[in-house]
Amino acid sequence: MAEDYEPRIVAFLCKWCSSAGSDLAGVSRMEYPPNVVPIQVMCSGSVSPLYIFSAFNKGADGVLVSGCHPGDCHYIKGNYYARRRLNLVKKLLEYVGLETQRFQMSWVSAAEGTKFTQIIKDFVKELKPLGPQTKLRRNP
Amino acid sequence: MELNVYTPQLAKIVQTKDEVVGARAIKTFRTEFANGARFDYRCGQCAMLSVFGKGEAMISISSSPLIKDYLQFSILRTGRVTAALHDMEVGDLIGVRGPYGNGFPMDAWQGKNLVFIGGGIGLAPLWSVVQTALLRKSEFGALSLIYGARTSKDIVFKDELADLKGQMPVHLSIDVAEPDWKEFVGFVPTNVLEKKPSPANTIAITCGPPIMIKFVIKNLKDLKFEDEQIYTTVENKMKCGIGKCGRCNIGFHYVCKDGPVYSWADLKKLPQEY
Amino acid sequence: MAKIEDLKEEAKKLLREGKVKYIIGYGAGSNGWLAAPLFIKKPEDVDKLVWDPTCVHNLVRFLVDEKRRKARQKQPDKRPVGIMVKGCDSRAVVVLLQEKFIDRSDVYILGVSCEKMGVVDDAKLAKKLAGKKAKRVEVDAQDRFVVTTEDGKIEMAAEELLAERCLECKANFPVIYDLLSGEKTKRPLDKPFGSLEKIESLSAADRSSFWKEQLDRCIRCYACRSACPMCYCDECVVDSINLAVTADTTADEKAQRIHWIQRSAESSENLVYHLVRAIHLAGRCIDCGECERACPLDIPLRFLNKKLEKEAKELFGYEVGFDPALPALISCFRDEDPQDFIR
Amino acid sequence: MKRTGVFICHCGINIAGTVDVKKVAEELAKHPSVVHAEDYVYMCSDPGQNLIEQAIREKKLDGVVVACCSPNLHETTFRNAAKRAGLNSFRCEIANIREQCSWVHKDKPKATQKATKIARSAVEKVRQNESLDALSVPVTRRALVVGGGISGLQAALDIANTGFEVILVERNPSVGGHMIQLSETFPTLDCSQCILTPKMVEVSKHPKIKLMTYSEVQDVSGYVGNFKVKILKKPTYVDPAKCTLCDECTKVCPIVVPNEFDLGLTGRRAIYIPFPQAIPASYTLDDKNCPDPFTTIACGKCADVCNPKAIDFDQKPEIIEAEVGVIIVATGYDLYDKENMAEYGFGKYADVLDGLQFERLCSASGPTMGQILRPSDHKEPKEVVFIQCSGSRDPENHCAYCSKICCMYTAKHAMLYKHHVHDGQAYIFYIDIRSGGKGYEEFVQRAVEEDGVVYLRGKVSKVFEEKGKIMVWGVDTLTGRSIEIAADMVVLAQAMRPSTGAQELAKKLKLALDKDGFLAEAHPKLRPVESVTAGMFLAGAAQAPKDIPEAVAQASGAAAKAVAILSQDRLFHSPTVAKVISNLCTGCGMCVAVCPYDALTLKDGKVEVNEVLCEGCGTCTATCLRSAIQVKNLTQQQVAEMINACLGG
Amino acid sequence: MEKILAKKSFPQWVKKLDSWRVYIPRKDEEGRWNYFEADGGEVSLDVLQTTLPPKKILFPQREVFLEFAKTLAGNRETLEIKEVLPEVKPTVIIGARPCEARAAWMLDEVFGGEFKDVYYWKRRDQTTLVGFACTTPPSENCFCTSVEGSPHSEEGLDLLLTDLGDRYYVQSMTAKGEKLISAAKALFEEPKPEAKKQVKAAHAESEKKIRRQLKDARPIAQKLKGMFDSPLWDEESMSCLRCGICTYLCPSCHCFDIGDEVESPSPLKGQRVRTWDTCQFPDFTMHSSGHNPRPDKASRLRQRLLHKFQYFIQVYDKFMCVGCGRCITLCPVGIDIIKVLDKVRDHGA
Repeated sequence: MAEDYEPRIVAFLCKWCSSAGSDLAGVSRMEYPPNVVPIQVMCSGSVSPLYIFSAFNKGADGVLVSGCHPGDCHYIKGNYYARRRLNLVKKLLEYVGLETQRFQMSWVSAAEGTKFTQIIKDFVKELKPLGPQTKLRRNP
Repeated sequence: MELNVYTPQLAKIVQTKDEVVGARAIKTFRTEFANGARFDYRCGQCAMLSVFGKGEAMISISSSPLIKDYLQFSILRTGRVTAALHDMEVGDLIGVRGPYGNGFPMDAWQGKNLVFIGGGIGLAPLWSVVQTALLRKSEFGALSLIYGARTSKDIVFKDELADLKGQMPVHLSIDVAEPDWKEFVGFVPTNVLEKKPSPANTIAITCGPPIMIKFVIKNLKDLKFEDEQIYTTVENKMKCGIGKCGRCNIGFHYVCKDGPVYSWADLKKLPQEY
Repeated sequence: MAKIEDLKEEAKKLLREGKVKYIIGYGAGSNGWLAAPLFIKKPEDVDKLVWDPTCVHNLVRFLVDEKRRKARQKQPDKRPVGIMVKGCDSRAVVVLLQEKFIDRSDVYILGVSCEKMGVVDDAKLAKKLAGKKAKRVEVDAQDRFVVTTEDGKIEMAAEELLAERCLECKANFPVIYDLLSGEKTKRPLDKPFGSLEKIESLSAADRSSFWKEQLDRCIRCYACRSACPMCYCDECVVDSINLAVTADTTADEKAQRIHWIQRSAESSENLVYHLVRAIHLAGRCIDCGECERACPLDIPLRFLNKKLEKEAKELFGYEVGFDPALPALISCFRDEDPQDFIR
Repeated sequence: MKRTGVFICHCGINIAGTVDVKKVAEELAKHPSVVHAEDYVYMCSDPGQNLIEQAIREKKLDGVVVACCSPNLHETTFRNAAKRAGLNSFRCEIANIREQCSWVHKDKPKATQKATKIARSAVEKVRQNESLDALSVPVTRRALVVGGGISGLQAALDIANTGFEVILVERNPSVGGHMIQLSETFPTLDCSQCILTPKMVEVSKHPKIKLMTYSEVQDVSGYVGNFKVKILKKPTYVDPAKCTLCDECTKVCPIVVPNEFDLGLTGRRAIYIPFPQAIPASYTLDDKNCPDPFTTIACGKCADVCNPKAIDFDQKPEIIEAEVGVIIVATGYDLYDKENMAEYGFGKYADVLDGLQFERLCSASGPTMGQILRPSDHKEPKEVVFIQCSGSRDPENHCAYCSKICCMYTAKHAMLYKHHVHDGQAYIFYIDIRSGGKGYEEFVQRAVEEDGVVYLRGKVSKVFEEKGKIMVWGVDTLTGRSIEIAADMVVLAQAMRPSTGAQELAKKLKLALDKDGFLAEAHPKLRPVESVTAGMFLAGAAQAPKDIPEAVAQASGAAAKAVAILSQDRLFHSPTVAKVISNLCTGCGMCVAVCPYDALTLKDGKVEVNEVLCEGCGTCTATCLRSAIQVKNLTQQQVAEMINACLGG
Repeated sequence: MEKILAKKSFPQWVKKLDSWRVYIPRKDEEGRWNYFEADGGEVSLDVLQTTLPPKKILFPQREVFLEFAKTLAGNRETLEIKEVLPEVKPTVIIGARPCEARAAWMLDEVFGGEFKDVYYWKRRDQTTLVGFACTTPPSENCFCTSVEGSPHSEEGLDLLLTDLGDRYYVQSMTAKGEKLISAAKALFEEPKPEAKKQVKAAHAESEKKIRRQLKDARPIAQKLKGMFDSPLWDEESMSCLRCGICTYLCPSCHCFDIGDEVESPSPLKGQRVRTWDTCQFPDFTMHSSGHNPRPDKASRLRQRLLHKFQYFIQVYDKFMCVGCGRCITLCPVGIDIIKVLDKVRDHGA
């Protein structure tokens, strides 16, 4: 794969934990690759499978959904529904041959700026060797 | 080069006017072709307007073909394309192709009295005929307009209607009484019975919601209008505008191509699929 | 297969007494060997009912039509509809009840048990006959299939003709019914998801090319969702236009209709369409196989739905179609739901 | 929306140092809905805000995007600016290009590109934002405080003293909590009961406080300002109005059970008063133990001897319904279960005690009247080993967290022991000493220097009984020496756990728990006394281990928060709530099942939203198969466009 | 022009047509027939009915009409519209069934006339149809002879091949057809008189092999005019699933949708495309107000049948049905157009 290939990643971050965690990474001036564009949602439980399919369809090379740790959800249990729903999405995407690295989920609390940074670094690193995502992408 | 019937001409919006605001907003647009394309049409014909990225919508032309400077469309905000049109402003570009459809047989009506009966946005297609008839006033007998809308706020061409009153009898109505309303209160078909246009040497031309048309026709029949004296327009979902895509047909007629103007004598022979 | 004489008797009685509006059952088809849906309004037509392994259709789909019809009528006839259901179809009824799409009093369920049999797979039959056309398919006393073609009769073992889903059926008898014809016998089942192994064992790249090849054929005729009793939405999220429009629908709502995918039958759009359909059927598909059967291009759609059925079972211990009181798969969770995939 | 304005903040060089703000403005200007794009050095400054207001007025903007720092910081600032210029505040959105972009990247072109995408995504969102007004609801001016320990008492008093009514619910027969069991408190060595009982009395006599002891919260519904609670009042079978506290009943009661107040070091009768200063001062007939579960016969002897006829066997549990505007949860803690500390012989050897038991031994009102004696043989222990972090700070086997107060109370215990037994020796095994707090470090020093307490840094490896002694083996990690102590008594500083039943209560109140089971606060730093549910507040050790002053401080904080709500005429609630697109809804009820706030109900086959209950989390949106339920101003249509914007260009 | 082509020379002939894009039916591994672009591999005409008719070659399911893009030149925004006409390479469809070619002959009417559809004609003008007479009916539901067609009809065809055992009898109807013969002149022989007799006999025989029949199609067309409001449509459509199989797979159905596909909203870039559409989908005729002139399955089934058996005849004096039987074979619920029309014919009798 070309050295200068930069994967495009969409990250759905829940407002209360993961987006706050990502803010903390900023406040702490941690550094991570600029491949991820965040979309703040209220809760990981609100991330519809359609968002994930659509992101891949519109050209994402990777999609991240990040929410609060179990038990930590600002909305009590939204992340539990997300965990179940997105597990199915992941299994389905893998089943139709999408590389397993392309769709990821994480728990990042408001205090875990370091973890957020590490997740993004790892994500980009794992996506690079795969090259552009073409399977769900329209007119690649 | 062969003409591609599906390729619209670019036109610039040169004037916009809010006719009705709110949930059933209506806006009037005037457009000029960006590249000076010719566009000859007849009263009652339609044009396919494009908002690129949103799609196309068939809209009747409300200006008179005798006025060559611009095309005028009055558009009800009802779906994806019309909503996008409403968001447009002077200077924005749209696509126009057409004209489509048969139009009103104005020449065949020479020497006759014309009574226009419209409801709501249905005044738009009539407006082209009204304007043309005024410009060719000597060719026709008496002209009159019966027009109504749900509320006084839903009346289109308010200023123009005020001017029109100097040139022909204009009977307005609204469905439900309002404090400052001086004219008729009730549905348009009722107003038709009330104003009793005479069928003698008269053509009645009606446009509006299907349910209104249905009762206008019934009432005109009661006033002894013959089927051949009644003209109306039919609206159906359209995509191609040229009788190919297969959806706007009533029986073997494609409304886009063979319509939208029908005499009641012709229309009643076709399946009532509109 | 069950004998349905008692069922016919009941059907006649129901119609005679006006207890049901009409009965949805199976009748002889006019095209080849397959039975066809039959709508019976008069008791004297009850004898047209048939029950054999060619009764493949999931008639529960027509309850969706019935609901739509009722919604259009000003004063709908509120009597129930009689309906013939197999084991799989009955689970579709359970899901419709679970999702409150129908009320138990909307249906009078005439259950028929497949017992040791099931239904014929048309693709398997076509392969067996290699170009010849079957006129009839019957079952003999030894539970073997007898296929009549122009050139005579051919006998086949049941497994050779039975649909894969029948061989993987969890309960080949109705789980909900008002009248049951036949015995609640279960076929022994070693590998409930055995047919998936073929695809699961492929590498990711091979799975991708497998599905691309399959789904590239899709012409978006939507027979799959049309045949599916669970695809009862008035407006499918992948449609770019509004279908469920009422006088109250605003221009904005129509203008804001989301274009999740394009109408064009392209590789990516076809894949996304089928992914959306699969995920929306997760925990709802009862494996009646109608989508796959209806598909004119023979896309093995069942493998998509079955996969998620398997995951629901293995990850969450969820089995669909047995209990109308159960919450939907995605509207419940367990504290111990797996999260090994989460960082 | 067509007329969006985009304002890009340099934040000095915080943003402009890594993001080419001019370029972002330039790119955004190309967006079909953007009619105005500019950058400025500090958007949040007055001149910056003026720029925004001016542009809204002059260019008739119908949407504003400010690309700047995190929305957590200046969203309100800019929304107010928009509002001042006549724009609905929900038509203003923040694009976070500082914390989530300029501060985390170095490559300027790439950061600029990313900032452009983030801003574009915000434009797509704001383009479809509805103008919304905050929802408003009336307030029931009454508070519910759950838990009658020091935190609950303090919160109840603070609220009642501002003039609002309070219902204080305590599940035990008396208020007082664990604090009333303590002998002295660190670092001042005040007598715990002496400082607490005045508060208990004040609560019981306060005209604005309705005290409900021996009661439990059964059910809570409603929302901030308008909760409906059901409280179960358990029967005490004794009428406190008639009871003269003559104590005749306990003398005749044949049933003896372990005394909870003394943590089982003594027994009590089935009819009892928990401790002499109990509030309310009345007896309770414990119906778990009377009638005797084995004989199932109530002997009735107590009633026979009761002269004032205060005993009424016909009392029934009562459900009392109440309406309150706010709820403070102060359910406190319990100590880590004995069963879990078998490795230290806890529960196996009578002379291995936990901290609270030791408090009772030290207490003047305790079973030994303040004499420290071994429970096994009532002899004075000469060597006592205190073990800190018993069950705490051990993520593999027990609790991962630090129980915070043990360092201090262990020092206190050792000190008290030395004060009682002058010739005794106290050893403390510790991992490290955490003595942050006013006078705390000095207190520990005093224990070492004045009282000769021996601190041993290391973990205890084994505790076993040998010849009437409790053998404690351990290693002093400072010297590397193995240590063997033949102790007479071992006191474990057991980890603090959320009190039993707190989890159940949290479920009823729809409160979130953290991973250890303590109640979760809304924000660990900025909203430490608020729960995740609006109108519910946390106080005391229910939220995390803490000592008395901290618990009292948090209780007062929670009370202040509660009063802030109670003193409103009407409450405002975010209007970004769910809405149903009715013609798409099939009434399957999947969203109803997932709603964490019971804000959705099915009516005539369609879902309806109770906007005041809805918190706008959107879990319903992702659950609905038909996209028939959407959260206002974060609809799926908006997210779809945002996804597009994030991937384009 | 009439010629003889030895069967063994057939592959060579196909190879010689290298200046054309050649489509020919082929069977895939699963036994499904379809038209594929010839890739130099084995070719034969031993073909049963393909699932999709060759309509997709003349009238693809998706066709780009134009491309639009907004560009910003300085501060001036301009909208560029670029017409996209199909790439024009001469094309041959070999092995088209005579009925499928008849369908093209019907589509010619639809896409011709006052408003000529340049996209269709760009392809059509460049396409040569080589038919293969159905000496064995490709489907058990064939009924071409009932709708004024036959297993050897010539309408729409440029060449017709008839199987005479080891040879094909080749009839050329047009100059386009002759051009294909000239491309490999050496492979073709002049037919002997008995061959002419043989082919006549084969054609006559082939008509007898058609198994299904719709009697009195023209009178049915007349009768349909009075049956618009008949309850029959409701009864017959009860089992309809409202899928698009019958129409998408029909060689003569041609309804379409035009829509914009946006690639990038900002700056705007996208395409206007035509896609197949069908009268069987509920949204096909639905107004944006929600009003639908054909609100139910009954009215949609009626539209399909009336379009084919009444309206088209009224306008073009042709059936819009070629009798290939695909809609019967592939309907998942066994709706049988012949049975339905039988009922129309017998209605009130």
